[in-house]
Amino acid sequence: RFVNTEFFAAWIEEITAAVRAGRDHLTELDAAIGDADHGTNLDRGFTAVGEALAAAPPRTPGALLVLVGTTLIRKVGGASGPLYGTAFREMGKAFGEAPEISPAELSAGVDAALAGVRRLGSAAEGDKTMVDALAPAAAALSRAVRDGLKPEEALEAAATAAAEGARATVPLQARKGRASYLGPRSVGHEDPGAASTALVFGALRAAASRG
Amino acid sequence: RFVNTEFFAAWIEEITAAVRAGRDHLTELDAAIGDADHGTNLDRGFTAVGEALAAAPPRTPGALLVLVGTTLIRKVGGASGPLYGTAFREMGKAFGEAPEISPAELSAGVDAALAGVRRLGSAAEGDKTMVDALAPAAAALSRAVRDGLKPEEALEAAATAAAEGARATVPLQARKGRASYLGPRSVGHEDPGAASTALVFGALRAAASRG
Amino acid sequence: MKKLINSAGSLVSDALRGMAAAHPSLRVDLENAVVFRAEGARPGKVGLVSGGGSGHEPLHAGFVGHGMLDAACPGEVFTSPVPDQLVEATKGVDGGAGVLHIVKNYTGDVLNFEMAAELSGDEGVEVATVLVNDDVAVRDSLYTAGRRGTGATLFVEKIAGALAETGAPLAEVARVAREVNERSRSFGVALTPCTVPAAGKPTFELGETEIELGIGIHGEPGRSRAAMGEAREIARVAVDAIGDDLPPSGETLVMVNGMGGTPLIELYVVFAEVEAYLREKGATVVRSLVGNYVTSLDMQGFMVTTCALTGELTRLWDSPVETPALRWGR
Amino acid sequence: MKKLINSAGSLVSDALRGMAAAHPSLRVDLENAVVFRAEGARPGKVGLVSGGGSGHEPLHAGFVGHGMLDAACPGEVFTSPVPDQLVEATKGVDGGAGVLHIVKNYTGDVLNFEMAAELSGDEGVEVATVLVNDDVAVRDSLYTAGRRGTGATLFVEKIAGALAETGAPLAEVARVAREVNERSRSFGVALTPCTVPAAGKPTFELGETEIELGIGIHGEPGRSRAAMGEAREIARVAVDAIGDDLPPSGETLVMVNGMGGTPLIELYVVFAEVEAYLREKGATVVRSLVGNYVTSLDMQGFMVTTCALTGELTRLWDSPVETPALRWGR
Ligand SMILES: Nc1ncnc2c1ncn2[C@@H]1O[C@H](COP(=O)(O)OP(=O)(O)O)[C@@H](O)[C@H]1O
Ligand SMILES: Nc1ncnc2c1ncn2[C@@H]1O[C@H](COP(=O)(O)OP(=O)(O)O)[C@@H](O)[C@H]1O
Ligand SMILES: [Mg+2]
Ligand SMILES: [Mg+2]
Ligand SMILES: [Mg+2]
Ligand SMILES: [Mg+2]
Repeated sequence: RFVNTEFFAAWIEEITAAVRAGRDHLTELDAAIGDADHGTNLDRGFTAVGEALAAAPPRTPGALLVLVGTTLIRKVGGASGPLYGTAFREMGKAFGEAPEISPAELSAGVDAALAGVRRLGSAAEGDKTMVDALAPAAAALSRAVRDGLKPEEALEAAATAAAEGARATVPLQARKGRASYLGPRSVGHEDPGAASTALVFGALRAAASRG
Repeated sequence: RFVNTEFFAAWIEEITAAVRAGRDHLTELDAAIGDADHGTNLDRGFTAVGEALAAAPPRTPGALLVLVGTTLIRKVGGASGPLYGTAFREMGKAFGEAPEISPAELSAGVDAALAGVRRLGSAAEGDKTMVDALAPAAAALSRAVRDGLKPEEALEAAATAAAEGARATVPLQARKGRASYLGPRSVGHEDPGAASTALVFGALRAAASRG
Repeated sequence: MKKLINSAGSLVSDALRGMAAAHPSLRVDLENAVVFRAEGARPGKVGLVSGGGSGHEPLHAGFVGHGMLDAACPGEVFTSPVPDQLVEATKGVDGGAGVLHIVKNYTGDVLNFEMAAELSGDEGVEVATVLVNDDVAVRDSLYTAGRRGTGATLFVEKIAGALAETGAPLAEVARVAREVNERSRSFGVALTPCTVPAAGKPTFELGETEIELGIGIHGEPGRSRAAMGEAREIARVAVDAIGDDLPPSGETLVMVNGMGGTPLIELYVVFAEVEAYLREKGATVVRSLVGNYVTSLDMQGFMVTTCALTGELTRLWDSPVETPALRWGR
Repeated sequence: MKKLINSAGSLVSDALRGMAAAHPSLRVDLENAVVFRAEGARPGKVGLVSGGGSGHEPLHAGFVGHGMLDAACPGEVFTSPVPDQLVEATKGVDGGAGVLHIVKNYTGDVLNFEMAAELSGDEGVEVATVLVNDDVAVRDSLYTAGRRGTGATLFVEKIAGALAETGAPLAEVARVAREVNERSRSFGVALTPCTVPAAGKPTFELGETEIELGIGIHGEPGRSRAAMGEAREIARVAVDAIGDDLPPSGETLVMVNGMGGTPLIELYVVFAEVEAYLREKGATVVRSLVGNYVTSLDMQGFMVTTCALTGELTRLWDSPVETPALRWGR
């Protein structure tokens, strides 16, 4: 099954709602090992994204995600603004002008997002960043598509992998971002960016189960 | 019975001990309606008084009290420094060069102290200041002497009057000193300077019962 | 209580050591606890001496220098200095033209300065005194110790200091100092109490949604308690309290002063509201200060101080000043 | 949480309105959230742009003016500014001689400035970047995002700003900026956490007798927790941490910087101890700053920043500067 612009708009709506609902939790996670703004940052960003999409609704999935990414870069600031912004932009660019996106293309788009985040932040898996949720999600999605799973199952697998990846950051010592300043004291806390990435993939599953 | 320099030195010792023991309480009273320093101020002052008396022990009651007063003025600051300093100085000056002081002279000395405080601070009774303890103590002492009471009884009467005067400041609204800034909110608290004056007269009774 | 101190008893002298080390422009007499200008008294220039309890930094020692004070006498925390200290300062700054004592109107300050003035007179120094009493929160002056001296102290010190620098005689310097005080008003608001180190605990308690209105600068509670609101509302309460006493008009100098524990970003928010509201009421803010100038230890809150300027006062305000905490024009 | 704000969302723009009203020497672009010098770009002069999250006031906007920055970009509280904002500032200050970006080393700041530099380059502005990373509390730079930029930012802004004022070329200004950073070290201590307005509660919890050692300027906990001690002991911990990395020697510039909620009198106590200990270790404090310059909202605590001076750096430090928060020589 192919998905269209509407699907991606629904995804963004789901993310926006999840971020709004999870804002205080994300900020608390960030207070423990960062600077207490991650929830506020993303909430501000996706509010702006909603306005941007409403002002000039894009025609293609690619254009939509590029606009989402650009808006995040323009409005969020901090580490997560450029990183999430780049992720959405790279995914959008991978989709090109295509009006509909196949599961394989979606998977390739998530891979592009991961590559963009990796390039910009130069974090490896295990550094206790959003990469620890994004990388397993990308891998799970790609595996599911290769194995011919149904789209819903594939997205379920990606969401589960992202959530597990986020949870798995708890025992890690941070090596990137602000949490790295804490050294061993960063151990025992979930990475806020990984937690928000889990919300992003949970929202993808939710968007799929909408239609 | 006449009292000598030793008696007044004992009085100062008793005051010093009472102020030390009551310091935090006095400061708390001052925190409620002033600036939280009355106990610290007097403690600092009487510590300096002890040093000054030890360095050059005065020969007469008058010289001793003038030195006490001068030291308080030099070391305390705030409102209570000049006021208590003047009180002791005026009392000392009233005693002149006399080596021994009669009950009537003692009473006149306390009257001089009261007059000095009144002149300097221009507070009337009922303004919720140290005058509300000092004035009734002076009056009680003078009455007791006139009525021919024994010195111990006279000092007991003065101490009781000072303590009652201090307690009676609780319902008053302050019209002098910092507490006056609070207006009606000064009602319901004991005046710290009246409370310390009660300690001073309690110490006088204690000094008398020593010998 | 956590404080960056060695002990409550040594706080003032330790801080004076720090000032001495930090500011070569000052000469700190540690024994007498007096902060002088390094260059000493200038013959023919009126000397300006101010002082008061510590805990209000940078007031007063931070304002010693060209164009402002000649000497400052810090007392113990929230306790006025003692006469000896003030006499030492007064004698030290006398250049033969007399000395102006700038005294905030508190019983303790008044009494100690009075004694010092008398003693200095005995030693042949001519002393004039200006009493600062700008705080409109204290209304009923017949039945109180009168209005407190707060933020306007800085204005008086700056403007009288500028005039003294020109070689003006003592009477003139005292006149302008009094004029500044008469044209100035203050009103303060606390979000939290402060903690006097020797006392070891907060001077009062305030709930999570309560504020104190009409506070002074000694951690004392204010005239009343109110519910916390937006900066805009609280700023208006302060400006209204000032305006009830002296309606704002004309060219105005405004200070939004932090009480010590409030971040500068919040003081700018308050200033934005104060300036807009004064404009709405017909006054024009032509000069301003935003920052921590007359503080109350770690208290959170602010004080608004206004001064209705004249041409002369504006000129003197603009004159060069070079002190640790206020500096422009050279 | 009690804050003098209208709302957490409007805090930064409300404060910018306040800055605009308070400082005629600044031009505040409220739409883009950029603070410029009122007089605009000077042809032939290298432009200096700095920026970062808000909550560190007076850094950076308080340092815009003659002899220091040409523009500052405040982000949301503790959140780096966005590329658009930085591009606007960069274009606005370019006088044809290129622009220096002064960036504190945080992932967010680095990424956003990088993007802005690229975009500005596309629009024909030559940009050089200096990364400030003076905080010795972060040790292991291979396995972290590297050292944080803290107090030295002020030194870099002041000294590079002074050189830019002389008309020096971009490469020279960048060189001196890097040199200042290389010669500077910082170490911070917190007595209390701070409260980010949008978060509404303190960033961490500390007991009545605990302090955090090795903190940054974003309310993050430090490297370790320790027992509260005397100012002398704590000051020595900070100086030792700096000295372990760069042994103090020679003529030294020292800042004892308050984190926003600590009274100035305590900072002077700390400075006295820092100065004495550095002297004991063989360094001479020849220039100093004591006050709240690089803050962390309402946090109580301090940071020591040292810079091993050279003749050139001292001369540039002494050059005139005229900004809202740092001013001398004119
Ligand atoms: N170098 C990096 N690579 C990937 N992700 C990163 C990197 N640095 C930080 N992050 C992510 O960004 C999150 C923090 O985002 P946010 O709090 O919004 O920004 P900031 O750290 O600037 O306050 C971290 O939890 C982490 O997941
Ligand atoms: N004008 C006055 N006349 C008499 N006593 C006064 C006057 N003003 C203040 N006092 C006394 O001084 C006390 C406060 O002393 P203290 O706290 O040491 O000084 P300060 O008020 O300067 O902090 C008050 O409780 C009051 O009893
Ligand atoms: Mg963060
Ligand atoms: Mg008191
Ligand atoms: Mg006092
Ligand atoms: Mg941040």
